[in-house]
Amino acid sequence: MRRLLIANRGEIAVRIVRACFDEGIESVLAVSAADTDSLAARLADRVVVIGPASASESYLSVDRVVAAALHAECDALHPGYGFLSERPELVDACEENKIAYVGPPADIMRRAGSKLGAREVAEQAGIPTGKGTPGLVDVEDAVRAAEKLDNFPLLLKASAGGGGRGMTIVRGEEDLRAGFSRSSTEAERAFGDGTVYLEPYIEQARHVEVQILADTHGTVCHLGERDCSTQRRYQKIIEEAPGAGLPEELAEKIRTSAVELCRALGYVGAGTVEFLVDVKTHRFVFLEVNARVQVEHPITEMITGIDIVREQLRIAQGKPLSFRQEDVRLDGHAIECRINAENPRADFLPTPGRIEKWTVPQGAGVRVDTYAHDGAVVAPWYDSLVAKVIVHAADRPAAVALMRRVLDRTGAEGISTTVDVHRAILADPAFAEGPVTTRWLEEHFLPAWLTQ
Amino acid sequence: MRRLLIANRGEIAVRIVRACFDEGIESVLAVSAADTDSLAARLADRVVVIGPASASESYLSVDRVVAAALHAECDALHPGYGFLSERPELVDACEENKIAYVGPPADIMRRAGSKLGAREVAEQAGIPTGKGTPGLVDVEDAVRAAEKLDNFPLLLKASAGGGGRGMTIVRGEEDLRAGFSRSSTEAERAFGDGTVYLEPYIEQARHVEVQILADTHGTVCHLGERDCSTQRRYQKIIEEAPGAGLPEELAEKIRTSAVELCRALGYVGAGTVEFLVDVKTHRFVFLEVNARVQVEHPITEMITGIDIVREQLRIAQGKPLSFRQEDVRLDGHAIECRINAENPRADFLPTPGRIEKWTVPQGAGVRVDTYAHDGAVVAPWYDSLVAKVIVHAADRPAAVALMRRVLDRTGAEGISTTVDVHRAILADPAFAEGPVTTRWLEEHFLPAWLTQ
Amino acid sequence: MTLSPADIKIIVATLQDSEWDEAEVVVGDVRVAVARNGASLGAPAAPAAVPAPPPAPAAAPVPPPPAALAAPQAAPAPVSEPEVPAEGGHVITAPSVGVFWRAPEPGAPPFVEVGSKVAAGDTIGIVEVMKLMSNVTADVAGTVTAVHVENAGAVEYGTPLVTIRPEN
Amino acid sequence: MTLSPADIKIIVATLQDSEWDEAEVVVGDVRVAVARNGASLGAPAAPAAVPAPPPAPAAAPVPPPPAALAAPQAAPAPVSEPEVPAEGGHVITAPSVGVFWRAPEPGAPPFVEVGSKVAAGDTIGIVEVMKLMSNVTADVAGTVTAVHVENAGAVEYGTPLVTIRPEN
Repeated sequence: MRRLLIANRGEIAVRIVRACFDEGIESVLAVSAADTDSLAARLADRVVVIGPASASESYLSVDRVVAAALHAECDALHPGYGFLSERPELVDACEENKIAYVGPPADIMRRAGSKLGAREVAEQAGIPTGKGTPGLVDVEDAVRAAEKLDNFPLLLKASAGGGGRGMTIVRGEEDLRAGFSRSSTEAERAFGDGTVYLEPYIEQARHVEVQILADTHGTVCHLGERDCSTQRRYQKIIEEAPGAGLPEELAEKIRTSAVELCRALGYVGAGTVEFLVDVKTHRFVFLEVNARVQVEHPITEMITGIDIVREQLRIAQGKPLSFRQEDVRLDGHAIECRINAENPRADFLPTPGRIEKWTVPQGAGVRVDTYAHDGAVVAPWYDSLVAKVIVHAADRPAAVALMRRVLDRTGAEGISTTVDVHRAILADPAFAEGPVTTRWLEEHFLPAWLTQ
Repeated sequence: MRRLLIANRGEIAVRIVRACFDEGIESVLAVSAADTDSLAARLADRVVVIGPASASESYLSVDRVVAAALHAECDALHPGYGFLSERPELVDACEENKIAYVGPPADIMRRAGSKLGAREVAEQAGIPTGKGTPGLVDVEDAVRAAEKLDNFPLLLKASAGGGGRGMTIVRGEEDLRAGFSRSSTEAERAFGDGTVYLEPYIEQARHVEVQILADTHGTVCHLGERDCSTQRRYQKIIEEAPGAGLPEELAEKIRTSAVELCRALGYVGAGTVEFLVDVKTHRFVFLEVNARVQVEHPITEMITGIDIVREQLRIAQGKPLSFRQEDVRLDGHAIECRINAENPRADFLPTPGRIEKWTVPQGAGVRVDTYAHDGAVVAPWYDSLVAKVIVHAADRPAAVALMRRVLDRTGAEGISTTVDVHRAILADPAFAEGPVTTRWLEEHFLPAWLTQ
Repeated sequence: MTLSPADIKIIVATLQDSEWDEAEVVVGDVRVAVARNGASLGAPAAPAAVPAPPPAPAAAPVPPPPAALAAPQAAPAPVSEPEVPAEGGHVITAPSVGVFWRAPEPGAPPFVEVGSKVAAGDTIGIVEVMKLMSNVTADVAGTVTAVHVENAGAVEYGTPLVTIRPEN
Repeated sequence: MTLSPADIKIIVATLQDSEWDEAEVVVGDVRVAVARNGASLGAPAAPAAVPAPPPAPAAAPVPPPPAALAAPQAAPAPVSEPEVPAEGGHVITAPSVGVFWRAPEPGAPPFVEVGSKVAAGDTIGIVEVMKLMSNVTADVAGTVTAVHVENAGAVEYGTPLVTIRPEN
């Protein structure tokens, strides 16, 4: 691997440039016309302008991204997260053009990317799943299927995609009838696949996911789990590693399940296996596989000392993982706060604009992954993530305390951000005691905070 | 220690704010009117404006600095390097006002600060010194003293201060007669003390210095040595740690000498003991003690993993060092390049101005200590150091290779800097082979480079 | 007066509820201009600093040609170094990264040469992206004064292709 | 005149209640222009980007008063919060960090009070830095309209001490 095209933008592009630098690989950044002056563009060894600001004509165009890789004579391509990162068509196109795709092969991505397909593999591997239905034909099929399941509440989910789109909690037949076509339409629009299915809804759950790295030599390792229960509208806001308060035996069972599932899938690359854990019964169920690097990968890097993006580059070159499972130690506790350019008091409306001053303290155990700097522009065409503020300390209380001190000194002048919400969350006794469940932020924290 | 006044500016102020953050101490930054918008001012917990831009009415005023500490109710003061960092009057004033001074007590600073005084202590401790003369009364005294010494060339040096001011190489009596009053006057003007003396001049020498940390409980540890031979006009340009190519036995003897000297001085705090090593004979002689943190302390931090500024704060609180001598491992090789706002092709004239874009790559083993950012101003009133680019790798060749890759991607738009010179030095075969002597840069490298 | 204060009030409120950071409404002899969020009124100058619509530097209607991009010293040799178009004249730029074809097929005469007369809507070349051919058309009528990319040359979004001196 | 003062009042009130940072309303021969939050009127050049002499912001002749300094949320309580001087008038600022003494010695009457007439060169107070007393003198003749720091108050370099309405 001599030269790699980064088919992404924002903080993850900066992150991948860094990994390329570390591995001695030339980095070429594909940018839209909106990003020619971005931090990643400044740091990359070369920049190729692929299209106008609109993502559909730039970052979402398989043709243009691959054309850029050929144009700059790249022999590899890293898709980052979001955009084209889970599109098997991009993997196919790379393969046709002899470009090493940093991620799993197309067939595995197809299998892992379908929630129903992955669930089937999980069931065969003996991993607990949500006992969900198959894909539903129509609303009557859904009503019949619901009757066969234990009881309401149920969760209506899209088989394709992620990010909570197409997801609806249904508490009775009426909800189901009302929600079915909405979910299906939303999934169709978002992912080009309107298939939806039902599974039992766990009221008090934690979102626990396992980081996997698998090389082309058949080695599959996990790097421990993350807790991403602090969510709003199924979007992660704060992530932690490891899963504090999980009994070690349970945690280990979840980690092992993730490894087994990836073995069964024949998985290659970095991936994440997501689970829900019922906080009352301590039962866990498989949710889905994310066949890419995740936004929250740095907290796992902090507690393991393993550079996940560099490992991705190694795997894509056919090299073995640089460590063995028994070398992986989960050391201390790490927390990540996603700082978004949003106005929390206006329903988290995005607030694009120019960052006049960007300030984050420097300190031991403090890491900030961002594209922000004085004068950086938060463009209105893309997502609102500005920075990931990450801390690492000896244990969860110490990490919470450190994050509070960091957030107190963090700010972006010129745009509205979610820093205030993070400060309030970190100061909340329920959060500090932890762990919270996936509904806590929306049902308990935010209603109280917004009335202050 | 609850709240600390930082009586400095630029990159070292940023560095000390960070150490305060790490130790949970509130940082208060004393600034001149020129620095109210500096990066350190932004990062510090509080800022006190002490005077106008002129250093004599701000950073060089003992009264104003102490008044600022009292004003902000600080219980400690860190002087950084330069400015007031080796002025016993500041230590006295802190003592009178019950402010913990981060550095040695006044009497030790007085003893260590006089080169003649420190040489005497060294001689008593059996540490090789330059066999120099005592302070010289007048030029005839100097001529007589020169006759008693072995032979020319000799070095005429000021007893007070540092930075090469008042220093002259004399190759015969004529040189001595011509140089004496110039050296004495220069020393008088710079340090308020015109005392000069003579010592044998080593033609082919390396500048090797040992980092010392000593607590108030009598423990004196060294953190290995640094090589600072790449100098221009006695100003360090590039520093390395450890001293590559020094026979281990010699290196260990130098380290031990430094520890013994500091024990003999009753030294407390962070300090550096400087030596010259004759590259032909491998004999070393004591030069001077610097009773403060040095610009180049980060390379020692990189190879030892010990945070020198945090240790300084611990020592000033009366705490013991956080490590023992036997814990100190010198791991790999580190290099620091001082990036100055200067025009190397105009006799290194300072080039103050606004940095429009500041770019340094991120990477493993790469550390940048700086106050620079997009839009930062290099003020014309102070020294021209903009950034310290530091790398750490497994050995010297790897560190040189990494630094070359880093410098290739480092730049400041809007002002002229010395990055180009550093790139050329790192690419020079003589430097890559190393080690070079203290005259190499000026006598060999620069003349060749400037004609290109 | 073409507008009453009450009318102006409505206009200000309308603009406020919009997403524009800068706006100007002229009705007869009345001009209402407003700005916010760092935008500034009637600032026609200063290309670097002034975002006209909010995400301006990015949104600038004419994207900077790739030649203007920062390429650090360590960068691999640039793949394409498009000529900078001569000043004056109307520049047609590439709508996408890809390969520029000057002729409809190998061996055929090029769509345009220097000196060709073109009408608005005439094809001046093709940009191919992964076998997908897109015609690039002139958006003004005039005379071709320069062709900036050779046949089969690599282009990026915004790369100048041809310059046209518009008809009066 | 195309607009009455009453019309202008309505327009200004409308703009004030709006969220615009900068606005201009021109009706015939009347132009109403307003700005706030750092926006500046009719600034045709880009304000942010142009350093006039290189180290401009720092070198600005009048240093920003300490009240304007960024104080992060976690900062300790500010030691002194000098009043912001009323607009207009000539402000005498502290020449150094230190303690402000309004009278030559304890119990003595202050050098100046609001309403005092001063000549250029008159002492208006003392700033003490570590026992070192520096007289602060008026550099214009006029009438003291405000004293901003109380006796024995802590000041920083640039802290406003008194305001003088200069004589004509």
